[in-house]
Amino acid sequence: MAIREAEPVGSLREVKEAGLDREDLLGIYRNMVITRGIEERGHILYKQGKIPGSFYTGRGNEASAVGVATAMGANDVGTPLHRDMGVHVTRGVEPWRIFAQYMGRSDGPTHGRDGNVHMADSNLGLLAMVSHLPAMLPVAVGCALAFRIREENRVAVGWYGEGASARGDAHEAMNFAGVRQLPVVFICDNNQWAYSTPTHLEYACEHLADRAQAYGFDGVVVDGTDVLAVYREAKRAIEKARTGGGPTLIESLTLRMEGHAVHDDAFYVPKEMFEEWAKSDPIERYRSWLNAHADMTQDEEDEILGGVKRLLNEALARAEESPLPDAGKLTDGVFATPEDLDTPHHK
Amino acid sequence: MAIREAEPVGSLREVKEAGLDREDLLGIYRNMVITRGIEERGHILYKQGKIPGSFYTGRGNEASAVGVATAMGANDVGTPLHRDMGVHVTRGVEPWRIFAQYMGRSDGPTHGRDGNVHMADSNLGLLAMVSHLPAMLPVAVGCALAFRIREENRVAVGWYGEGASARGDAHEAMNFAGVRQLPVVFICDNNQWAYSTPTHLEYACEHLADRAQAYGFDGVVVDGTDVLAVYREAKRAIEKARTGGGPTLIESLTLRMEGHAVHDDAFYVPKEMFEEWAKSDPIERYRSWLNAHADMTQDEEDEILGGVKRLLNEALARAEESPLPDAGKLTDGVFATPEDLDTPHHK
Amino acid sequence: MAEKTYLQAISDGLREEMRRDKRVFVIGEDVGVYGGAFKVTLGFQEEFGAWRVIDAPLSETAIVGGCTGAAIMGMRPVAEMQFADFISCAWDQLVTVAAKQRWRAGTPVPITVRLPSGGGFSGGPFHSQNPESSFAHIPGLKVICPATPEDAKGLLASAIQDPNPCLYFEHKHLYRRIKAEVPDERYETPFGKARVHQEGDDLSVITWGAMVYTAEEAAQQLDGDDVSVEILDLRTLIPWDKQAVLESVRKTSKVLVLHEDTHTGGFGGEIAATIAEEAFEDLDAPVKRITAPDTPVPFSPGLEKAFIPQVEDVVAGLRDLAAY
Amino acid sequence: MAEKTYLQAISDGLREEMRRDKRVFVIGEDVGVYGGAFKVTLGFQEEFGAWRVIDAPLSETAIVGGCTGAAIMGMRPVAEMQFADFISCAWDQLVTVAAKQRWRAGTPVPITVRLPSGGGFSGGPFHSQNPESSFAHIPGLKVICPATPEDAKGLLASAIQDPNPCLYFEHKHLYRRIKAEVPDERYETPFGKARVHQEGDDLSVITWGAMVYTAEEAAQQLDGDDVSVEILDLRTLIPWDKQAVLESVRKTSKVLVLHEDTHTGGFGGEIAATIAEEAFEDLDAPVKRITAPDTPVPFSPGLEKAFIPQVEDVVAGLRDLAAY
Ligand SMILES: Cc1ncc(C[n+]2csc(CCOP(=O)(O)OP(=O)(O)O)c2C)c(N)n1
Ligand SMILES: Cc1ncc(C[n+]2csc(CCOP(=O)(O)OP(=O)(O)O)c2C)c(N)n1
Ligand SMILES: [Mg+2]
Ligand SMILES: [Mg+2]
Repeated sequence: MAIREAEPVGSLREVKEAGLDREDLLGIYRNMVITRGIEERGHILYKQGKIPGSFYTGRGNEASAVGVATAMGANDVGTPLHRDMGVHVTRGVEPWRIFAQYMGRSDGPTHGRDGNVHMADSNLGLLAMVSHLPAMLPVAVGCALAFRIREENRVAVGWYGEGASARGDAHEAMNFAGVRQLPVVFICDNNQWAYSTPTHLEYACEHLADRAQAYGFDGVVVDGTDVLAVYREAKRAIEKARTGGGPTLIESLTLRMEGHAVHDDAFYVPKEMFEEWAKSDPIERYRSWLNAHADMTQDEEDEILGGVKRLLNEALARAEESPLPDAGKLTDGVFATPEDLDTPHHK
Repeated sequence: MAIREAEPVGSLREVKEAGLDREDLLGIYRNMVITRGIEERGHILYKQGKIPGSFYTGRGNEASAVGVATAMGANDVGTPLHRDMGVHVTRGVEPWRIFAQYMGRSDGPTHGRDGNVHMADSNLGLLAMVSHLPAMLPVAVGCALAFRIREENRVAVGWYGEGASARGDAHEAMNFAGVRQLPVVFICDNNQWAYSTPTHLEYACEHLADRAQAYGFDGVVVDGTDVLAVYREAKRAIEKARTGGGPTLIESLTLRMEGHAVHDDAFYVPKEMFEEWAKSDPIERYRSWLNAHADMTQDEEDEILGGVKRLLNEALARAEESPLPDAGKLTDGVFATPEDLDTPHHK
Repeated sequence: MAEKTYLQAISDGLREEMRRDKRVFVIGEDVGVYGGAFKVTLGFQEEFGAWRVIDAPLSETAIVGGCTGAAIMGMRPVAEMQFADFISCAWDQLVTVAAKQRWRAGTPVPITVRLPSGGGFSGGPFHSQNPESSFAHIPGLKVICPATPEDAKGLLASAIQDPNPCLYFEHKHLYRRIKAEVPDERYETPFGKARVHQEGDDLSVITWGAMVYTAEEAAQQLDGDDVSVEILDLRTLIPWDKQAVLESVRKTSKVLVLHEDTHTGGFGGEIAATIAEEAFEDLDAPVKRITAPDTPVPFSPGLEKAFIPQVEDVVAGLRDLAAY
Repeated sequence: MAEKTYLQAISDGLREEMRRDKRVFVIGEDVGVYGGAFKVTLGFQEEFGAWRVIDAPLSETAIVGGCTGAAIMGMRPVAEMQFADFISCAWDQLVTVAAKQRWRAGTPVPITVRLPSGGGFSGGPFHSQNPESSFAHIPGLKVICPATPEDAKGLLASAIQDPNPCLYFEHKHLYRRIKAEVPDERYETPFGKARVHQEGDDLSVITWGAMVYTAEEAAQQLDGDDVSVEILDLRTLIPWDKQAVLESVRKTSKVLVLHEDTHTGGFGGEIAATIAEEAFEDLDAPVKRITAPDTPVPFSPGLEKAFIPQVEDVVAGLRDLAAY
């Protein structure tokens, strides 16, 4: 039971060993660009008054989210949070549906009933987050429990922030997962702030990954701006869980590069901290790596960026055409009917 | 931040260093004998049908409870649980009031409103437990917070069982206490069973004291049948907390020597386990120590045992005279009035 | 048909569901080797194994949250709270996650939480509560309160097969005290259909759980008074059978709502308010409520008796109503 | 007297209590440097220091449980929930420990929990709830729901000095929208005394919080109808001013109970049931309830509008009543 600090990823060879070919590598880049693009466009929509309520982004967390999601198998499931847009993108949620979600339209995954990243497509193996942090961790553990009972080779991935690590749900989930050695991987997105609260007011150990010891499984700290290192660690942990090796806690270190939400200018974050972390912007960092190690050409890059631009333009247009939800149906579906169980899981 | 396994106490000198003179040592013995006596008599009362509801004892935990309580200062406070009768006894709750509590009479600390060890005399610095485990830990931390805010040299002691360690309240309490380095000591009464559930189904680390690391403070494992070792460790931890050194987690190892409650014959506990632990019965063990190291004479011992017998006989008689509560007053005091604040704390 | 206690009916019903549906598993504190605090799952672990009868750590949030996840993955979890009182430790998982997930995200959460509830044996403030009203206020949760062995079995089967989070309150005071015929075959008792425990013409008592028997005894004591009392056992609070209640009120024009939970904000208020709104013109007397007073549940037997509505309280209430 | 927003009145009132009573401290997530999610405690940490304005970890249970312990040790803690919705994570501490401690063990727990609640700004299911009814059912908790800046200040002072656990629901939709004169000096607004927001003779509206203004607008729209509407603002739900409600009903004989929380099991049921029981003979029409429907709070503006009772809903309800 050792807490490990993961090495950065150096070479293409290393990455190949971890199971990624060149096409995968470019796909990861594309997913990161889409992720940031969705949130940047969302921000504009918000300023245009087209997004009701509040608005959150995960800038700085693209590598972490996409890296983990890339490591997940098709039948694995996960409970991503408000900084993990990259998970939805990587699992294949179409961007226009996300814009529709932002704007409260009927084609968003929650059909205008919930907003922001409070959504998921359960057909893609994702469970919609609730605001209450980290209430989805026990739920992720429950998914793993189902896999264990049925002896399926599937893994559940549960996300939480370093701030949310203070809540009892994190403890109960990890303790139970450890006792039963369930196939679950915990991803702690440690972006160093919980709203305005710095880490030393949230926890008093050095690394949150240290806590894995308290629950009888492995912990590892990874640089969350290094998408390939995140991928490698997530892959290891997921395959370990899949083969009966029990849970892993991965602490992914980043900085939240914007305010908590759109209304927050993050005045409390030291400027130098932003400057320092801006140097390891996950997308820039990965782009350089692709140039240096995977010979990504300018043409390839342009094609990706251009393609993403088109995708998002079309997505926006399509989302704006999505109708507002019908208020007459407000009270439908408070309770499920047997037909609702017609999902891949309930067969 | 090291997890320590505490040495047993060997000599009188060692104990003197820890602040106990010979009179104290005999007093500890007396308190342990009273504690067991109360619970044994309670059991008889129960069989006689004089105690309504259920009935719990802390047999095997007398050293742990009395040891910690002896280490507490007069102004310190604590939240003992259902195995910690020795804490009430040591802090000076009169046995007749405990019998009255058992029997639901109006002179019990809760005046018949609650039963069992769900009671406390707040004038003696104790807070009445609730059933929900370990909900009193955040409360104990809150007491410590008050002491810290007012810069008082007081310490709060919070008890919990190894089973209850699995609940979120334990985590939130310890995390907050660690972050703020509050003057609180956590006592984990690890009696190896949570009702019928063995430790390996409750947690997956070696010692629960290991978890102190996760919260940024010290942990220590002590043999809970060695009253002097418990005392010494509690004293160290309490004085450390008092002088600004922050929390400590003490895991006190014992075996629950009876069923969970009176209705439970503990069939699930291996017989050998009981036999093994019976050899280190806390009272027997301490009596031998007193004989060997403190020259306790037969006369002294007889006096103590005889005195306790008389005390408990009188207590029983007095408790049985205590009237049943007046049902007409059932609804009084759901809400406090300003006069209720006329306590040492609210001056 | 065989005569069974309420407890045995629950136990047999649960075993039957586990035998016929592999998705059903049981999780809770001490449900395995020990068979649960009330022995409902005695012998289950031997029959179904340690992964379908799971001894959980003392972690109500992990239990309920875990059931939610497993249910979304297609299982039919049945969680046991050791006492209903401890469900307060999983409140957030129920109201925040389980209750809202279908409506928000389209994901049904078919879990059943078994809740040994109610007083009458000096369990004190933390082993005697009837927290059904708290949950009945949360959209998305179903609330089930069987009073008879037959219903206990049939409603449990319905709860387990229902695609929603179901809170199944089993009244501890009925466990061994109430014995009745229970059909041998499997059946599901539908939610939202009240049961006429006793027909009558002059007064209606609307109640559930252990209070059904208190009402029955009270009605018997009124035999000499020449008033006939109808007793409606709601069986489920969410959904509750408004139609049956309104019909009974239309017939009798006088109604007593009776529950063991405390008064203010108790579910009796919802029922009384609904009657007052929708059967206003049928009423010949104010809708009366008899409930526990607004205190925690007391330990000492005399106090507990003063807390839980007693037969004589109901007799007095019915006489008041009859005389109105 | 100065004109202040509801938010400013809360902030000023809290600062004043902290200045005059050293036992008062504030604890919550981001209440320090950031001044709280809604800036109620902006500048407080500079004035009172980091040990009286405590940035807590994301731990509602530790916050509320911690306040309980500190209160028993003689402090007067004021906890801030970032949104009222998150109090579900401290449910057990409130109902199990804080609510019952005085009655069981004689230990008062003088804590105040500030709860920014209510919808109207597309906060969605988890940032818009009105959970006051859930707590109003638990004996031992006081429930406070100010509607005006003046009451916001005075009721906060009372809550902080009250020897009981007080849940202080501050409605977010009133924060900056409602502005009114607030006395400069310190004062305590008593609990359990309703405020006549507007006198009237024909219909009574019983309500609280943001719905007071919805009722007011609705009453204005009835001006041409020649019916005069009395609006009673309960101000506190526990204790609630039954006397004032019954008096108003006696005067008007027709009553509408209005709240923003969901219908079934909402506190409106308690009020309506009480009226139906205790003012039965004074009623000329059924007691009507207008509430949110039984769903979570929706995000999309059109849905939210359909969820929160609107002026036109109240107008229609009042017209129905008037015509009865
Ligand atoms: C139980 C709970 N309490 C309070 C909040 C309000 N809140 C939303 S995000 C947040 C900070 C979360 O910090 P962290 O877990 O580090 O995640 P991050 O936002 O930094 O990704 C808070 C306090 C919440 N969502 N849930
Ligand atoms: C939150 C909660 N859930 C369930 C229970 C029921 N219960 C009472 S004692 C107990 C076992 C406690 O084990 P442990 O913490 O080890 O304490 P011990 O009784 O062994 O001293 C359980 C499950 C409870 N009291 N509180
Ligand atoms: Mg963070
Ligand atoms: Mg134990």
